[in-house]
Amino acid sequence: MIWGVVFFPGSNCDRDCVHALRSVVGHTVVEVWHEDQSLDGIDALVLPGGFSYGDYLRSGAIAATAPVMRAVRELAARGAPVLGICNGFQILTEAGLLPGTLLHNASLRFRCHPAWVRVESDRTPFTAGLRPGTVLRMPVAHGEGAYFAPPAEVAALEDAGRVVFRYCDPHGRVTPAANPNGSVAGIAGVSSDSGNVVGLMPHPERASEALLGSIDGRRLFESVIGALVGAG
Amino acid sequence: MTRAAAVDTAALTGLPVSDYREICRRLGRDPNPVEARMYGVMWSEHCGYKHSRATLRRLPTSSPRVLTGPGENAGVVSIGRGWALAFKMESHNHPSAVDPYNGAATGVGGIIRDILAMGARPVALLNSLRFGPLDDPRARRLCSGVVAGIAGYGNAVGVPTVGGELLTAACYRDNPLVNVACLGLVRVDRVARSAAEGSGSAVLYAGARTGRDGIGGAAFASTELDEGRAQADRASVQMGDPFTGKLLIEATLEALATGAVTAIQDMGAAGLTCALSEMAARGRVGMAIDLDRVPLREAGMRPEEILLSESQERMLLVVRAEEVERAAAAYRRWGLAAEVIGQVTADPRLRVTAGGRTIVDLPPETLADAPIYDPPSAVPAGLEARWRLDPAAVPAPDPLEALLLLLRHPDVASKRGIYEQYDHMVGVRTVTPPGADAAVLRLITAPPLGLALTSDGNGRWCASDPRRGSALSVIEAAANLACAGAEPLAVTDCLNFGSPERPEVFWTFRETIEGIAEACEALGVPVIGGNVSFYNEAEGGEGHGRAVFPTPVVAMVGLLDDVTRAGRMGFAREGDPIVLLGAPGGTLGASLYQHAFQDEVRGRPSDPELELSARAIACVREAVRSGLVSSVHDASDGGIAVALAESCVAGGMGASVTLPDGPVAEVWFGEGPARFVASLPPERLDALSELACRNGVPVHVLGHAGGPALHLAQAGSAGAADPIELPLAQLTEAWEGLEV
Amino acid sequence: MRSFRITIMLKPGVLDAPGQAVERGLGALGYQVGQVRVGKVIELILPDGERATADEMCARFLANPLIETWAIEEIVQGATQ
Amino acid sequence: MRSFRITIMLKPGVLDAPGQAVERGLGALGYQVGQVRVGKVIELILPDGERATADEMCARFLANPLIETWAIEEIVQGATQ
Ligand SMILES: Nc1ncnc2c1ncn2[C@@H]1O[C@H](COP(=O)(O)OP(=O)(O)O)[C@@H](O)[C@H]1O
Ligand SMILES: [Mg+2]
Repeated sequence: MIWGVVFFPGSNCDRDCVHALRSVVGHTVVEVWHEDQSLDGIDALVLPGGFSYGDYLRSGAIAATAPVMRAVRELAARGAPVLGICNGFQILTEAGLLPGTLLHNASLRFRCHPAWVRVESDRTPFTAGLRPGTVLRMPVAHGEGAYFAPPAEVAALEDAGRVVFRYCDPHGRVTPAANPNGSVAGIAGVSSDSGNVVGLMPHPERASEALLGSIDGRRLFESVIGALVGAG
Repeated sequence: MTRAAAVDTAALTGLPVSDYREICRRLGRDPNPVEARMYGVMWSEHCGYKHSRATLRRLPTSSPRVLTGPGENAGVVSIGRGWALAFKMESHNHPSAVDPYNGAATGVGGIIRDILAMGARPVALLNSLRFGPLDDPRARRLCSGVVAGIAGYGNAVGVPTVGGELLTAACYRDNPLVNVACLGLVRVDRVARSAAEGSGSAVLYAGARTGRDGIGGAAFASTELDEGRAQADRASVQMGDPFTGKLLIEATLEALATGAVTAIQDMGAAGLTCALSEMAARGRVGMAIDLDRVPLREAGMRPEEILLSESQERMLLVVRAEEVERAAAAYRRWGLAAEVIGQVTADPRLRVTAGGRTIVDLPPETLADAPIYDPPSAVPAGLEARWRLDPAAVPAPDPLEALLLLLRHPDVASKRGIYEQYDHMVGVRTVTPPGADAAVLRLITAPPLGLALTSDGNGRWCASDPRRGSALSVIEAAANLACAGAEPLAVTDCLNFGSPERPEVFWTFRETIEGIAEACEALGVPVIGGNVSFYNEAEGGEGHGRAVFPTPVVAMVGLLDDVTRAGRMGFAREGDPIVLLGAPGGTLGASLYQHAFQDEVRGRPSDPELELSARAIACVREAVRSGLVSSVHDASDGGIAVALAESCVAGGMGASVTLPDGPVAEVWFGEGPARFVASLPPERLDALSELACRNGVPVHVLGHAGGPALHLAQAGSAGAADPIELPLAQLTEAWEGLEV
Repeated sequence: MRSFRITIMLKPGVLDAPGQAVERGLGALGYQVGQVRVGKVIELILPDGERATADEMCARFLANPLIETWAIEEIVQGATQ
Repeated sequence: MRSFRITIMLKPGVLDAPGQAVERGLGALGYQVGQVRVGKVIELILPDGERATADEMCARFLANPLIETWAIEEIVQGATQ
């Protein structure tokens, strides 16, 4: 299968995602430029982390206006797997492809450390191969990662099974101490209504090799193969 | 020129009269006002190294691996398999004192561009910080601003900050030290140079536009700045833009990959003036520059403002004329400015025109090579008296209290509150994150090789005995690398001192260089670059006069042959025997213990014992590489008791230990060179003892790891301390207590 | 007890990276705009009601006098957004 | 060609972490303040001079309608800070 990784000016996990997908998972990867108009031939797409356009104004707001985003919308509408990691998650919410938004961490500090999330839904291509309740260890590294949506919207997301990941402790317990940023209901990742667009704050590409402390992140990428084959 | 005009021009330089005479001698005339300002900045201590250059020649700078030593934008060392690293450290002390956030942020941006100028991709940052005691509001404000600035720039630019230091003392209260180092990776055949070459080649300006940043300095009287606009209305500090910094990295690496670029340098201190004159002087060529072509941010900038602006995120390139569009296209693709502003000329003169008028015409080396001074040096009065220390006179609490107090001390306590604000993982190279003795990075393109990084400096030791203190700091850096299993490749240093015009300060500088040189020679490590920061003085300084402690900081990088075997510092398995490698005794002179409880530095640090230390370091490296030990950690601030506690906390288990016989405070908390606390499976004890014996390194079995608490007792009967027991939770609470 | 709105802007000549980014983003959406500057606004209630106190807070803490200027206006009841 | 100042504030009910931090910071310096809110201000020149255009830009880009409100005022020549 062929992955696309979008390079925005100011992305800084773009090369890390390419490395994880190409050299670790062993898939074909196309580097997509933010000005590209077409995503033809791409099966699944990653919007990587970083500080696109400096994250001035609001994180992800300016990237959401980039030329490539029209093609991203089309790809998403076709049902292809689209994953926004960290800044990529912020871009997807700003582009209206995912609900809610990401506020300043409650501590008002950038925080970079290992974190644990619990898989809450297997109705996305990135979690199709994982059982709900599975605990994954993946680092977080962000200053604006507190997921927020109005209470009614959060309730609707919960009901629809669109909360995909929730911060938890290593044993899978969702506690305030395990929440690194003050995210509402401990939400670490959500999906679109159709499930194929997913955003999350933790970094699976930094958790794809034992040498870096965890291989749990790789399971998100590998899950997509099964999902695509299954969808035939 | 009339006599009165000449006097005015001299004042414009802000330099001593003797320097001004030298300028006139070299030029054969008086400089015009624009030239005078250029000399003023290039011959400042910061750019010209007038007081330090002669002394710095003492440092060893070569090894078979060194591809580029000091003199370029950064040193470059071969690491094998076709790859090299570029490494450099720099200070941003004064800007950070004025504006902690922007001062520290631009320090990070600046050192990244030095590495970029070698053609290397920046892959890691270190930060070495000194503040006043953190219970002082000013020190705390400076500290949190500096850390936020480093995070703000480093995180956004996508270069991980993988390690550093934070130490506190009253002398740094008003004059903090902010030293940042950057490491980059480059293919051996792609190392870039700064010497301009090729008459007719294009001089290409690239990156951010030029504004009026950082030019409120000495050479500019406010009345002259601009008609009508008051000084107060203008920024007096530089601001960084990490977003543009990130684009500059990508665009520059693309431009260099075209092969069209023959020379490159960043525009740092003294901006365009520095880049033009150094690139031309190094290449023994001239340049003809048209200032009207420089991309500007604001209208109406005067020529001298353009020449001296320190706007950030700019590079200067020399490109073969017929290929200049290819290099420029790389920058434009990333949305950056790229303009040809002139040509290289065979005639070795720097000629600058503005509005069609020649405003500068001089030999570039007269700007680039500031005069070299030979400052007087004098042993500080009362030195030997201060070396005397009666350990019994140190008003310390009992060992248990003392240990907890030292664990809480900002110099020892976990720096988690700092390094979790830094993205230390971006780039997917970080195998050992901050928190251990040395950070470890893997080389993605050359597995299983890895690099270990550390920065170390100890102003306390150097305030007492700069020669021993600086040698001990080098030893400590190498010891930290050994704990990771790395062999030292190179050192870059940052030398922070008071005014070199005071003979006692200059003496400490010379002694420091001697100490670094001796230690580097003993270890066989070259110094491939560095930075000198003088005039670190303010009210409240407690060193000589009002100066900060003489504070050399060394950053050291080492090579791991197999990164999967990187050492770890936490005890790893219940029941593993714990051994001490190295001499058991320590000294209290100028130790953290002495200074924490006595407030002024007294006593003398121990002899670095360079031969023995080098052997101990080699022995530990070998033990880690061959997988003999399950954990190893060097004893530094706070001595062996603190090192044991740290290995407990890092490993999440207690230990039962009996320290050797001897005076309590010295044995528990004394400091000395190259001493290590290691743990290992019992069946490997013999092999380790044999390895140590072969290297002539003492080994003592102290006890074993495991259990819920640290039990510390001491051998010997008379005068030995009572055994203590500290639950792991209490140790952790003390050590993790630092809030920044 | 009076409410104030403090507007903090970068001094002229200081690099306004956020302003440049906003201009670029608006351009990408097809809006032609000029001279975009981005600043901060802080609204607060001061029990002592003294404008001079607000000014002092700006100089000491809220603004960075090296690079920023500020303006203080009183928020008159009912006239707010 | 008219200049506008756009003030963007968080909606009530959205956690204003920067506002709280400012309140704490001022408190630490000994200032008693209440109800601190931190927002953004954007000044720009609109060639078409239409307030409606500015409003549209806010809804589409400058503000996030989910969490923010905005107010637009014209900057009258001479009346600026
Ligand atoms: N300012 C800082 N930034 C990042 N990491 C830091 C900083 N200060 C200390 N650290 C990290 O904390 C750990 C302990 O530091 P230190 O006590 O100086 O180590 P050592 O005594 O082994 O030299 C190291 O991993 C170091 O990199
Ligand atoms: Mg150490």
